[in-house]
Amino acid sequence: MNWITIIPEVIIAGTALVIILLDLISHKRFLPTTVSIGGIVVAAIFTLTADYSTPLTIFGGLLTIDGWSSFLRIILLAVTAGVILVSGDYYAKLKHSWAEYHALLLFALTGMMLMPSAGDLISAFITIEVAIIPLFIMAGLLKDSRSCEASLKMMLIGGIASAIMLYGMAFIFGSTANTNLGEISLAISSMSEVSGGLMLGILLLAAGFCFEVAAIPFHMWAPDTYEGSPTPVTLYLSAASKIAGMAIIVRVFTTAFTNPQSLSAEWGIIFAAISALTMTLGNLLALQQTNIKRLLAYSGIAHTGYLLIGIAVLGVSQGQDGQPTLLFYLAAFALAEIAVFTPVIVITRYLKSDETGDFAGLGQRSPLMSLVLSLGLISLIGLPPTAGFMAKLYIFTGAANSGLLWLVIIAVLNTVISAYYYLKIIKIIWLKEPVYTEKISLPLLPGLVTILTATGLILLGIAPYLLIKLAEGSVIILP
Amino acid sequence: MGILSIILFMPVIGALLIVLIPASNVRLTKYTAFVFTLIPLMLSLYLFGSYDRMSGGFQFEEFAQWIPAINANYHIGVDGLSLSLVLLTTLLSFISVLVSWKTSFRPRAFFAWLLLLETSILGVFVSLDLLLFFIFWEIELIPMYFLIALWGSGRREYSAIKYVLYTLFGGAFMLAGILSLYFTAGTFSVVELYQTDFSLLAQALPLAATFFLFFIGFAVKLPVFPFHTWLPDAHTDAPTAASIMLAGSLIKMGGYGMFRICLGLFPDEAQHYAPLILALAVVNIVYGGAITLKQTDIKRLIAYSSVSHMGFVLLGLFALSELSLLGASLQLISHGLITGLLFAVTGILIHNTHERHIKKLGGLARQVPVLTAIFVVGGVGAMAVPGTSGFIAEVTVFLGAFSTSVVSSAPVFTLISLTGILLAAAYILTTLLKVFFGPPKPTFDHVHDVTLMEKIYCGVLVVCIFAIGLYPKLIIDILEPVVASMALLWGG
Amino acid sequence: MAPGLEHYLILSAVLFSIGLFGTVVKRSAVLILICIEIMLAAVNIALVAFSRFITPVELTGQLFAIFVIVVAAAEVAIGLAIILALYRQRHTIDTKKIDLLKW
Amino acid sequence: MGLQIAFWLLSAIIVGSALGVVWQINLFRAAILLIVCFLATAGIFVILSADFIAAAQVIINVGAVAILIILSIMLTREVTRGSPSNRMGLPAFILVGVFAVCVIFGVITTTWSVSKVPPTEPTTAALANLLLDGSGFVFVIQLSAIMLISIIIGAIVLLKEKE
Amino acid sequence: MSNIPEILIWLIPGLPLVSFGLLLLVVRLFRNRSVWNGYVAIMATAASFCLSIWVLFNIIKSSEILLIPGFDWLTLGNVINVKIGLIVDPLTAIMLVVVTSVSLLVQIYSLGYMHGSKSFNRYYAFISLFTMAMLGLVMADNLLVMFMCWEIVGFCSYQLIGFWFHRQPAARAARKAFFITRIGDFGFLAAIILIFSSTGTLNVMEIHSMAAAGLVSGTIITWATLGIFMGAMGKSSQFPLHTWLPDAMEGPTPVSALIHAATMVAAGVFLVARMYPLFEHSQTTLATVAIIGGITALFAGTIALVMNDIKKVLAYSTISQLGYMMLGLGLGGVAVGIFHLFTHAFFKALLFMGAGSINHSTGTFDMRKMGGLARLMPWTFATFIIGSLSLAGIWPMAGFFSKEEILASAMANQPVLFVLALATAFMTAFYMFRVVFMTFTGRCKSPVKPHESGRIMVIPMVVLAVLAICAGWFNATGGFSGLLVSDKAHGWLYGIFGILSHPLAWISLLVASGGILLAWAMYYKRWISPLKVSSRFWAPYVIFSHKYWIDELYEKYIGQKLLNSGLFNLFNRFDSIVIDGVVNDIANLNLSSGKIIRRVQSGNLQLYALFFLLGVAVISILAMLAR
Repeated sequence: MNWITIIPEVIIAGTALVIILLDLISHKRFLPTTVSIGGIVVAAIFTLTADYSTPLTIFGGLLTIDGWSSFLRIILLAVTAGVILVSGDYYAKLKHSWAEYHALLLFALTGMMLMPSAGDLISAFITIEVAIIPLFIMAGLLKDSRSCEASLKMMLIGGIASAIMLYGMAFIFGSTANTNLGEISLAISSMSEVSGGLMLGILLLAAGFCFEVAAIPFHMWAPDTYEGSPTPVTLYLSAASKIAGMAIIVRVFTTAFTNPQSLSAEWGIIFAAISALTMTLGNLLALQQTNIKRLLAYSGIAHTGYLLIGIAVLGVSQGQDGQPTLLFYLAAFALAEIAVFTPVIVITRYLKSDETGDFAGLGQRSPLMSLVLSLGLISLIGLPPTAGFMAKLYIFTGAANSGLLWLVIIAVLNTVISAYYYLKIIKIIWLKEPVYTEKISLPLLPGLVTILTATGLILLGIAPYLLIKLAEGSVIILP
Repeated sequence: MGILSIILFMPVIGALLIVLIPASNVRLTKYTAFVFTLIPLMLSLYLFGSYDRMSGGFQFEEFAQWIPAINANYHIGVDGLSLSLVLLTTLLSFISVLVSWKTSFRPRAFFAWLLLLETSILGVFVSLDLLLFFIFWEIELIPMYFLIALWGSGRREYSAIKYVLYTLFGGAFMLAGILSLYFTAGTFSVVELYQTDFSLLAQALPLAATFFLFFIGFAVKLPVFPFHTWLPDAHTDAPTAASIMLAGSLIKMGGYGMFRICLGLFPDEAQHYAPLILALAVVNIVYGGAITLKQTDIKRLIAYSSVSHMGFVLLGLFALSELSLLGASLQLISHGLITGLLFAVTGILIHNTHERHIKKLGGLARQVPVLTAIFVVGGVGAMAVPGTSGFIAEVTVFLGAFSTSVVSSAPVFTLISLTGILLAAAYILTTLLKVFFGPPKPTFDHVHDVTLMEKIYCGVLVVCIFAIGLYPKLIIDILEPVVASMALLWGG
Repeated sequence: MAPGLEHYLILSAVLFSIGLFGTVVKRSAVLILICIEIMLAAVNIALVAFSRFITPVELTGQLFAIFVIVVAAAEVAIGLAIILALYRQRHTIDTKKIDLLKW
Repeated sequence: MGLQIAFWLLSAIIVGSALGVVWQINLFRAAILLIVCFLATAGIFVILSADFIAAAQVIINVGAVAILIILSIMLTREVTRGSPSNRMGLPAFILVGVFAVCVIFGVITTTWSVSKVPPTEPTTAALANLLLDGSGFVFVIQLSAIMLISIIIGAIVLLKEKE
Repeated sequence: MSNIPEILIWLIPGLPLVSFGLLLLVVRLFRNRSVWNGYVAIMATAASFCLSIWVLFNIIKSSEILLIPGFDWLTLGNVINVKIGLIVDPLTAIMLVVVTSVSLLVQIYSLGYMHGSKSFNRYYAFISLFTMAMLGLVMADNLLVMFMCWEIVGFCSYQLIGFWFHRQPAARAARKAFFITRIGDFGFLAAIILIFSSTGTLNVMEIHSMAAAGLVSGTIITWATLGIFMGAMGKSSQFPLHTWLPDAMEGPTPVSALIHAATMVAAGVFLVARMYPLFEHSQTTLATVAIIGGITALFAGTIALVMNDIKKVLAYSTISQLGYMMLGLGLGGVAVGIFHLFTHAFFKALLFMGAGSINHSTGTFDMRKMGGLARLMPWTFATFIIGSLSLAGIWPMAGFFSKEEILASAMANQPVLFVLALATAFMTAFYMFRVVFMTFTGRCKSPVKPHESGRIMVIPMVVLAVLAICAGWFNATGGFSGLLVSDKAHGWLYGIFGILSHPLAWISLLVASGGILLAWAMYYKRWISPLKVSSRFWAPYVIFSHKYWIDELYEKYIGQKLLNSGLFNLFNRFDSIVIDGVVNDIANLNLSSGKIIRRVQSGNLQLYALFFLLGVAVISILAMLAR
């Protein structure tokens, strides 16, 4: 029973092992891609066919598999599939570790897929580590000095973050005598007051999580790492690992710390403050960037800020609302990131430059990619008719409903700031005259990804209820 | 799918078709744009004719569930005001296509954006659901950004981004307002909100705050001092067609929004803060007019004159009497026609002479008599000379604003804003003098006069201006039920 | 008087703080890694102390500590691998000199 | 009483050696001090009647981790250059001080629900039961295995010479 | 009155409108220069004229007021209901005849005067439109419709002054005329608004009856009438809004004759007359009207003394006479003012035509370049003399009677204004005969050989000359005051001669002859050298010839310095520096703060760690606080 419920993760981990083993036999380029896509598809089929309408607690409470888990599994699988499909362009650079790259991607995926289901501090900790350690390695896979630096920065800051998080967990454990999230919740609600030790534990834990999602001031590794990593890994970091991080924050905080109301409101407000800080500084920092990856890193940080609004809402409303909203935003964000990164990967590889200035006249050199890139950027701004608009609308609606209107106003003003730098890219693409005029061809697989994501962005922008319905069925049901 | 939806989405379909046409086939592109703006125009004329003026209210409503989770629906419909604005928009879009007939720089993209712009503006006017309204409100940014930034002139990129950021800024406040309303009343439907008594509900925000959130959102668009500085830049640097759409139809979204939401939903707040807003209106009129006098670029001059003219809209709206509301609505439509004409003819002028600086132009009346005549008509409308729609609109605003019994300070503001007419005369007469009259300059000896097509589309606008000016019943009939029911909010 | 829970916790806090301080001030990447190890050791002290005083029978804390040790070792391993890979490129592990990526 | 002496002694050694690690310029000596620190920590674990953890600490941390560190220090030839501190000592000290004070304050002011029950001893068997009796921790062990595999792959990939 | 079909009355303004439509809107009907343009306009006006005459006789016969209800035009529920309807009362009937007759004659005259001009159709189109609007103005029963016609009249004036738009002075004069009359319209519009807001109607008759019933408060009436009078001041070129009229002489002379002498400038007088029932309720306004009128009369007269341009003299004379009319209205009532309007229309139109005729043959308006034209242009000379005598107020010319009425009412009411009016009468006689002597007597200084104008120009002048003589007798029959005041006591011969039994008639004749004699002495006999006079009285001479520096005050000081480069410039700078500046500053602040903050992202890992530590420290403080 236990193992069957996590069969998608088992399949993914198994696929990773198969890839390693196959690598001993054959070094064909498409072999790892095919196998991993195959594994992902199988895992997705298993996820989709299983019924998780009632939460299943397995491994003695270490994991809770429910709608929330399965929804995020699907998102993560989809993102990973996207990353794998667009990685083909990086074959030349990653040839020496092509199979390992895929294996690591899938190992990380295993961890990430389990993160949203963590039902215990120990499993939370371990799944995070399982997810993040392959990312350290992948960031350094190019093995040049920038890539290694990216990896080192992430690893060292990540180590500090792990220690801080663990310290927080230790305090939570000490205060509640439990590591199981449900039990912790019960223990806290039976307390007469929230002690200093517990509060310290909760907030240190939050700090550790904030590293994961690159929230200010725990974000500083992110731009450097994003810039130095291979671009598909950047995409993976900014989409998948952020999504998993958000998911685990929601899981842990809603399950364990929603009672009593005062506690819930307190961390809600603290997340709100971090959110305001994150989006404002993220956007301001992005304003001056000329390196596209770095710019997207800061934009990603700003989006962390918007996502944290959802967490703040969860806190303030005691976990009542906000989960479907957050799920929708995560999906929209993932789509937009893929839509933006896929062309960026192809183009930067072709141009051998990450500078936005070199994108001049791209609209004439590769209309389809430029169109999808622009669409993705528009979605990131949050303009209709894209998924980004609906996502922001939902999240702002939720925040306004919870009395966080001040945060909404900060957020929408931030949208205005962000429009400036996103539009700057759009402007360069469409308005500047190209230096060279030969066409940039779009390879098949990334082409497929761009078209799919673009369709998804528009579809969700016009008919968001397609996903919202699903998301509403995928909330964490509190005991 | 009702007629209204067809009007609304026809341009988008046209835009998609245009994208599919090969880039080399410019003719087909143009004719597609022509057809797909002509059909909405015809249909909206049909709607205008078949609108039931006796019963008033929202008609041709269409309803479909859209996002049930937050009770947002695809709900569209028009009343007299929005139908008039729809007609104005379809007309100006059609004219914009004709105006751009000679576009040679990437015509495919140009017409596609233009058509998209039409849909987004129409969407704002027909939406009866605040969320839908907001979406169309924001969508409009993208086409306009490209139209200004790609086909514009001067500091076009600066102007385009300024326009977008300004509008987003306003939209930010508006969104907050929409959300606050939604949490107060639990619906996005304008029709339901009209029937809601907010004072009985727990409010997400104080109503006055919500009112001002909306007000700022619309004020940026209208534009109201001190949020107006995007307008001269955007209008000046936009291509002619975009200028026409901007001045003729797009900034009307602000006035329409104020009418529909600021007044319709917050009558008490509107009344309470009316003196403040009327003061802003007076600033708009006088200050805007004074600045217009100082402009040396002919397009910029017309752009600033819009600031002044939109002040009359604000004056009429917030004087809160039936007559003043009628005046404001008339002014919205009349200004759309007049400024549309002025921008169209200025576009021809700049295109033919390659000169936009007033000081360098001069004595053109002899060389381009027809163009001069058309400009004179536009100018006369802007000056509110009787016979033109501008006169009807502004006089109605004055009569209504002065005689209002709702806002006690309105008469004083009305008297001050009368000077706006003087200022308008001053800048229009001076422009005519400097650009068209006086000794002809040999440099412009070979300037072409207007072509037949230009004559036709200018002629259409001229006819509309005079038709409303001479027989205002044409449009008052359809506006009457709207303003009458609105005026009931303050006791008729 | 036998040392109570607080004593161990304070010891842990002091050790953790020293480690944290070290991560910020030591320029050598290896030493930063060492300091992280010190922090993890401090965490373990806290965990084991809690286990001893709060759940003496269930041993949850100790179980946790085992995994912490495992992860700590793993981090060191991967950390050193990264440091070595970087060293091959740059011939230094001084963080002050590792600033190609900035702004 | 003996417990008390042992605690204070070990605490002094731990803090002292940790300070030494931070203080020490010489990398090699720092690594040695780390071993001391780990050993003393193992001592603390013994006092806390966590014999298995103490053993694991000695075997894994001292026996493997510290040696690995020393090896890599040698590989990177950083010994000669030492490990100077940067100029962020003062702000770091202040912030760490704030942090420490807060934590200690929190520790002191919290009333911990200390259990009077005598601890389980020896722990090895009990832990083994916990880990492997199917209550779920097997799963965590499996995860750790995945993590270790990825580390092995990663280390190989990172340190493999480019062809 | 029921014997007049309504449709025919509608045709009076309707026919010129049709002509306008044919000429301007159906552009291809005639070629630009074709005289057929003129024929169409003339025929339309002639028909209107006939109808007007017929209406006048009917009115005289039945002495009724005919109200034609018309149709809804601007309606909104029961809030506002503007109907386009017509009033035909004696006042209107007289104005109809004045307008159509002068317009007809001017149009005929123009056929000759404008011969060979380009844009014939534009000329006649706007004349037609003007005629229509002027007729509409006098017939309208509604303030708003009146205002519309009022403005259209102004617009036509603008178009016709600037008819030769390629000439800079003409173009500038056109702008000035339109703008300054608009200042007056500001008051008119304000008055309309005020009246509407206090009575709820714009119908003239209803307003009058409400005012008569005492339903409107005195203050409102005062303000409203002052506003209306402000409008009248603008159109009728009263001090201090008079500056546009002399400049308007840049237009074609027939236009000056029609618009700037006979009809449009008199519209202000008409307006006051039309609203007289309201004015009667405010002594303040009536006094204002009289005083402004008196001042204007004297003031413009003084300037006319020293002008050398024949049209400028006539222009200032017109201003002066308009002042006279206002004086008459303010002191004596409708009949007094309108009577002078009536006679003035003919002789002033005549004088302008004469000036045009002279210009047509000499090519100049400067009197110093003329002389001795009497023999060369006998018809022009004869008619001009008649016009001048009429204007000077010599018995039995028309001007004598109307002026007499004004002087009489001034003497009865306001001695000070009477003295003013008398002085004006003296000056009028003087400057008119200064013109006559300078132009028609002495040596011919013209470089080209002057000749008499063609028949087409002379005939209208002769007709007008007859009217300039006879128009005054109309009242002497008691007809005029009978029409307006309804008093028919004496026969018409008694009227013409009996007036001489009044001592006032002799006083005014004396004064006028004095003026003529002085002019004769100075400009014909040269007994007194004009140069010596001007150097003796240099101070007034300089002031008069600089027109009291009012143009400079307006244009240079108020227009240019105070407003344009002062206030408006300030606004403009404020807008671009402060308002737009703040916006750009906010944008730049964001950009530069981005620039500063990114410095933190220095690439140094330990700085990152330090910030991490900062975050942790802050959080731990928060934890302790939140505890």
